[in-house]
Amino acid sequence: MGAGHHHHIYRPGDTVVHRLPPQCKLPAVLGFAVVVVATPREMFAAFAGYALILAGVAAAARVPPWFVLRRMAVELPFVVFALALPVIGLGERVSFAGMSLSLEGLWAAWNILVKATLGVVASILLAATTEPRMLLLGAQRLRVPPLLVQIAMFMLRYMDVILDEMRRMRIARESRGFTARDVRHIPVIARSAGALFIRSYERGERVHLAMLSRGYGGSMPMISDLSASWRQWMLAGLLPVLALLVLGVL
Amino acid sequence: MHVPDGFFNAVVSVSAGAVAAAGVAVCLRGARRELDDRTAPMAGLVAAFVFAVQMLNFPVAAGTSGHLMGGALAAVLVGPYTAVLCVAVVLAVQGFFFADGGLTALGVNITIMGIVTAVVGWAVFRLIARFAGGSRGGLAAAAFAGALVSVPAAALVFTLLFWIGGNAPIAVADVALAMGGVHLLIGIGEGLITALTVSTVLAVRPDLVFGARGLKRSLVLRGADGATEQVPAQAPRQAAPGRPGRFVLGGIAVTALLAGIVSFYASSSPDGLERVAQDTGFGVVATDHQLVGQPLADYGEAGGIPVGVAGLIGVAVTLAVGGGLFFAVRRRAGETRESVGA
Amino acid sequence: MNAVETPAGETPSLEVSRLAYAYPDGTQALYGVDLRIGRGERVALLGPNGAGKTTLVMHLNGILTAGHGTVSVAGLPVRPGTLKEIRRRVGLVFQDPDDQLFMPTVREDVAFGPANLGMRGDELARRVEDALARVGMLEAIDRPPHHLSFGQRRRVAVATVLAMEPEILVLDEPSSNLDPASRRELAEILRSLEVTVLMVTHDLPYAMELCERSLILSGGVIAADGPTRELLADPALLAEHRLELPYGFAVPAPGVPGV
Amino acid sequence: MNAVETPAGETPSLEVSRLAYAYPDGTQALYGVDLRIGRGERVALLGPNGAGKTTLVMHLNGILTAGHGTVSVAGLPVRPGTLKEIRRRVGLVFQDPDDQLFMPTVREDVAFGPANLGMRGDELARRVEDALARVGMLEAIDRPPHHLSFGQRRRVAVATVLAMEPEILVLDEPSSNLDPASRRELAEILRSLEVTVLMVTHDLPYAMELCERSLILSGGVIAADGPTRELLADPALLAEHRLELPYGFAVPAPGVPGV
Ligand SMILES: Nc1ncnc2c1ncn2[C@@H]1O[C@H](COP(=O)(O)OP(=O)(O)OP(=O)(O)O)[C@@H](O)[C@H]1O
Ligand SMILES: Nc1ncnc2c1ncn2[C@@H]1O[C@H](COP(=O)(O)OP(=O)(O)OP(=O)(O)O)[C@@H](O)[C@H]1O
Ligand SMILES: [Mg+2]
Ligand SMILES: [Mg+2]
Repeated sequence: MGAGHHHHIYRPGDTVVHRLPPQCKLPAVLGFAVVVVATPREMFAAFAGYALILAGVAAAARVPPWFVLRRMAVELPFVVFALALPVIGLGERVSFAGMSLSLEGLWAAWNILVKATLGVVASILLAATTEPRMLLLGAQRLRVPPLLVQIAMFMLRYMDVILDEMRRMRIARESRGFTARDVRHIPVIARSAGALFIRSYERGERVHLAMLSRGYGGSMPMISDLSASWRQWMLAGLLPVLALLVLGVL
Repeated sequence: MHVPDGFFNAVVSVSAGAVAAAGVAVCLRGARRELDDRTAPMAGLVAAFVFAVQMLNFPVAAGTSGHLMGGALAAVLVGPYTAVLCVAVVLAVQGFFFADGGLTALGVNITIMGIVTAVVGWAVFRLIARFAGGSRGGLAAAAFAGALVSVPAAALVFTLLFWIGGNAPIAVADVALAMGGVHLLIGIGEGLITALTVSTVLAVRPDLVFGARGLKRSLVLRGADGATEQVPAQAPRQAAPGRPGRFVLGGIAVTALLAGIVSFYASSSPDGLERVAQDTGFGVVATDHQLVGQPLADYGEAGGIPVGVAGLIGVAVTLAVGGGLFFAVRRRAGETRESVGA
Repeated sequence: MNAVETPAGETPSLEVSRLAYAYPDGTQALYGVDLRIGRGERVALLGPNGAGKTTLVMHLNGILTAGHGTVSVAGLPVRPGTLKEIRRRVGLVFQDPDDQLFMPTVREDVAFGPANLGMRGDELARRVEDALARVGMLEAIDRPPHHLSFGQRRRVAVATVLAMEPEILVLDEPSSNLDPASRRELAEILRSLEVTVLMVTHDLPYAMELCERSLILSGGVIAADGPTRELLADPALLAEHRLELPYGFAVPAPGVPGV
Repeated sequence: MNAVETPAGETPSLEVSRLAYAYPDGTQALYGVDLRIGRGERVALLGPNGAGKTTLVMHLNGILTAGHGTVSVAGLPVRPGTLKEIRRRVGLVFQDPDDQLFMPTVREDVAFGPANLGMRGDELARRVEDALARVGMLEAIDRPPHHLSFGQRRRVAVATVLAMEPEILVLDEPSSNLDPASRRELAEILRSLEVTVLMVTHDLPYAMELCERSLILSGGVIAADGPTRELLADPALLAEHRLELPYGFAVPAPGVPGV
């Protein structure tokens, strides 16, 4: 399990949002995303309402806006695409600032941008306030099939192992007089990348065997009590319920 | 090609969600035959590798990002069922932990990048491996071909879904061209990486390549007096390479399910039919301005129920069906695990 | 040459017969190993680099699966159905501590084993603190294990296994990278436990201090088995298996070695 | 207490002054280390687990960058511009062989260093085979290093550094996990080389056998510096730093230790 590197989005903290058990947060975020996606694109006010809800969550979790903004880079390809839509889109055209834009394209761009952005921000807030392994424990609690949880857990672990092995290999290379500067060095890197796969696997395999030999049976022992009180469920449920209210009222 | 929230209309998202849930449930069952306590970490590593491979992202004109997929590689290394699970896990983790790919589009993403690539990649791999023989070169070549074909196939399915319920007013032909073209190129890269990885692993840990299982060696025993004796190795607890036919059949069934659901919706929408008619003449579409896909508008009201509510009901149904499947499988899995006792 | 006989009728703690094993890449490491270790014995496993000691040890709790032959632990044969029980009984300290430690903090890592055995709450916390205190790493309890020095990691690795209180302890070069005082403390811990101990080591004086009986594994087979004192007093035997007493070492008078 | 004076005027091989370092997570490991090692000296670096030995050693070829203070090698200060030259001169054997070996085969791994120095063809092949023969690992030349036993990996790790023929050899516990014969052979190799050697070890007899001078690093500072024989004869000093002579060890008569 992740050797404890917090190189993911997680931002340690101790707020209401952080303390909510993961098994409550996961369905809440999922529910929120569903409501957002199901909202007709004409309902501008509803989207504003959703944004306000998320802003509230961010404030409660003390996640600063710049942090969220920076993590939103994953959305970039879609932003580019969405911006192109009015230009390349078909359908009725309007002219704006000397450009002929597709009306339908504008609508589509707005639709994709606003829903994707709200979805991304919700996921960022979830990931920023929940340690990856806690999310997995939450998923385990939610009765996601254990095999999937286990694969996800090993995957996170291996990402750490690979990073760690990469670091070791880089140090080893450098301490023997090697610095990667130009393309001529690519073959060297490629040769050692071949070894990296096996090496990471075998390291991970040995660790896994060590876990087995300490009684590991496919799921992490729940040392910390992960049970959620009904109040916590209510609190988490606030996110999709508020969103639904917004949708219903507007 | 991670699809964000809101890219496809609710109908496609929900249908693909159902397909993905069914596919994952089928694979959970199938994976029990492929996985033992040794290969679980292998599945994790493959998932990590797929994750890394998918980080090499570049935008594609047709609206999503293009990147390597890793589905075929996963199928060759850990078997097709487990491969689907690996990719599904990667996509879920990307969605939940890294905000990459929409949560409501998870079904679409798993269907395209998991089920399609693994089914196509594995089928092509087996086909060629049978002709090429079990040599290291033959397996690598088969892996290359499988990966090469799997990526454009995924692009094709993406285009199909887009045609049915994409939320963007672009001609399907343009999407097909852009996606197909770029992904053909990506496919070549994917093929090379897959072949290289498979042959590296074959060289040092042949036991780790699912597609090459069944090798056995003999052991030497040495007595106290120095006398030696050859004995056959006890069979390791491993699944046989399995019946690929079954997996492909399962894949085809899931695909048929997809086609069924999707065509049901498509045909229930008059617009969809019209589009079929129009799209058969590609050149016309580019200039045709009133036949713009307005998917959301089309579903703005379904039998008097606002789309939001309709969507919610659809999602609820999907979750119920998918959840039911998961539970059924979990129960079974639990039983067998106990009977094995490990 | 089986010098230390287990009393007839009593099931031995560890019993290995005709064990052969080849790694997946084809390297054969074990060529038919036979051994028997009685309950409560402390035995050293000696032998040159690459002899197959680690490979043998990995069979004792089913991490590697015999290619040929059988392994049994307290009468229970190692096979898929018994693995869980066997791993409860056999505690294995790996040669490389990095293979052993995987949780984000030392505390969680040491708690992992007992928690898998179903322990919770205060009892678990006490177990963890106890084990760490024994190896002198209590003050590192909240640090990440991969941020410790090599020797500190080794000590935590030992603690993870002590915390499980296994009835058979198998240690793969536990004293390497330990400072001399920790090395002695480890010896004291091992002596104070009433468990069967099999310890791989290259440190012959350490073996002599701690174990009455030794096995020499060489070229994948057991080459000698007898009282440590006798084996170490046979320079020809030692030399044949790349073993030798270190510079400045004089075999102490009998009767002294730690009992 | 600087017992072994380097001749005035000659630039020392290694010179460290007021070196302090804290790891990124905030743990401070070095608190102002001063040392000077003359050309051709063989010096042992002793100290308890967690004293900062590895941390210090990692500064000597610029893998870690001094938080405060300076390090210079043969008169050349360690800083970004001189790193390449420094790494040519200082060969570092890591405490964990897994940190050192990364190529797909042993041959490529050992060839890596000399190839970076511009060596090619037959000369390179000879260098590689030579180094491997010295550590007795020639027959493993075409195997993947991560499929070797721990001790075999350690020997290959030493070979990778020997193949570069550095003028200063820094070894972090090179003898751990080696079988006794390999341990002696390593000592012979080190004695046969005309280079400056700094060796971290927990094996006091080994230090005494190989190095006339020793440093004790404890709590991140140099606590003692003098002839090994004198330091090891001071039980109070040793005990203070968790060092002690092993069971059965008797300090041999002077004059004998390997010269
Ligand atoms: N993962 C592996 N794949 C292939 N061969 C291996 C592997 N691990 C070890 N070997 C080989 O098996 C043999 C026995 O290795 P093993 O690790 O058991 O030795 P060992 O007695 O523990 O040695 P050491 O004292 O160096 O730790 C060696 O020849 C080694 O090269
Ligand atoms: N990567 C790291 N991050 C944070 N702290 C570290 C790291 N590595 C070591 N330390 C800490 O720095 C101190 C010195 O560690 P170092 O590895 O230098 O000790 P050492 O003298 O080499 O010990 P050993 O004999 O056990 O190898 C220790 O307290 C250790 O816990
Ligand atoms: Mg070993
Ligand atoms: Mg160290």
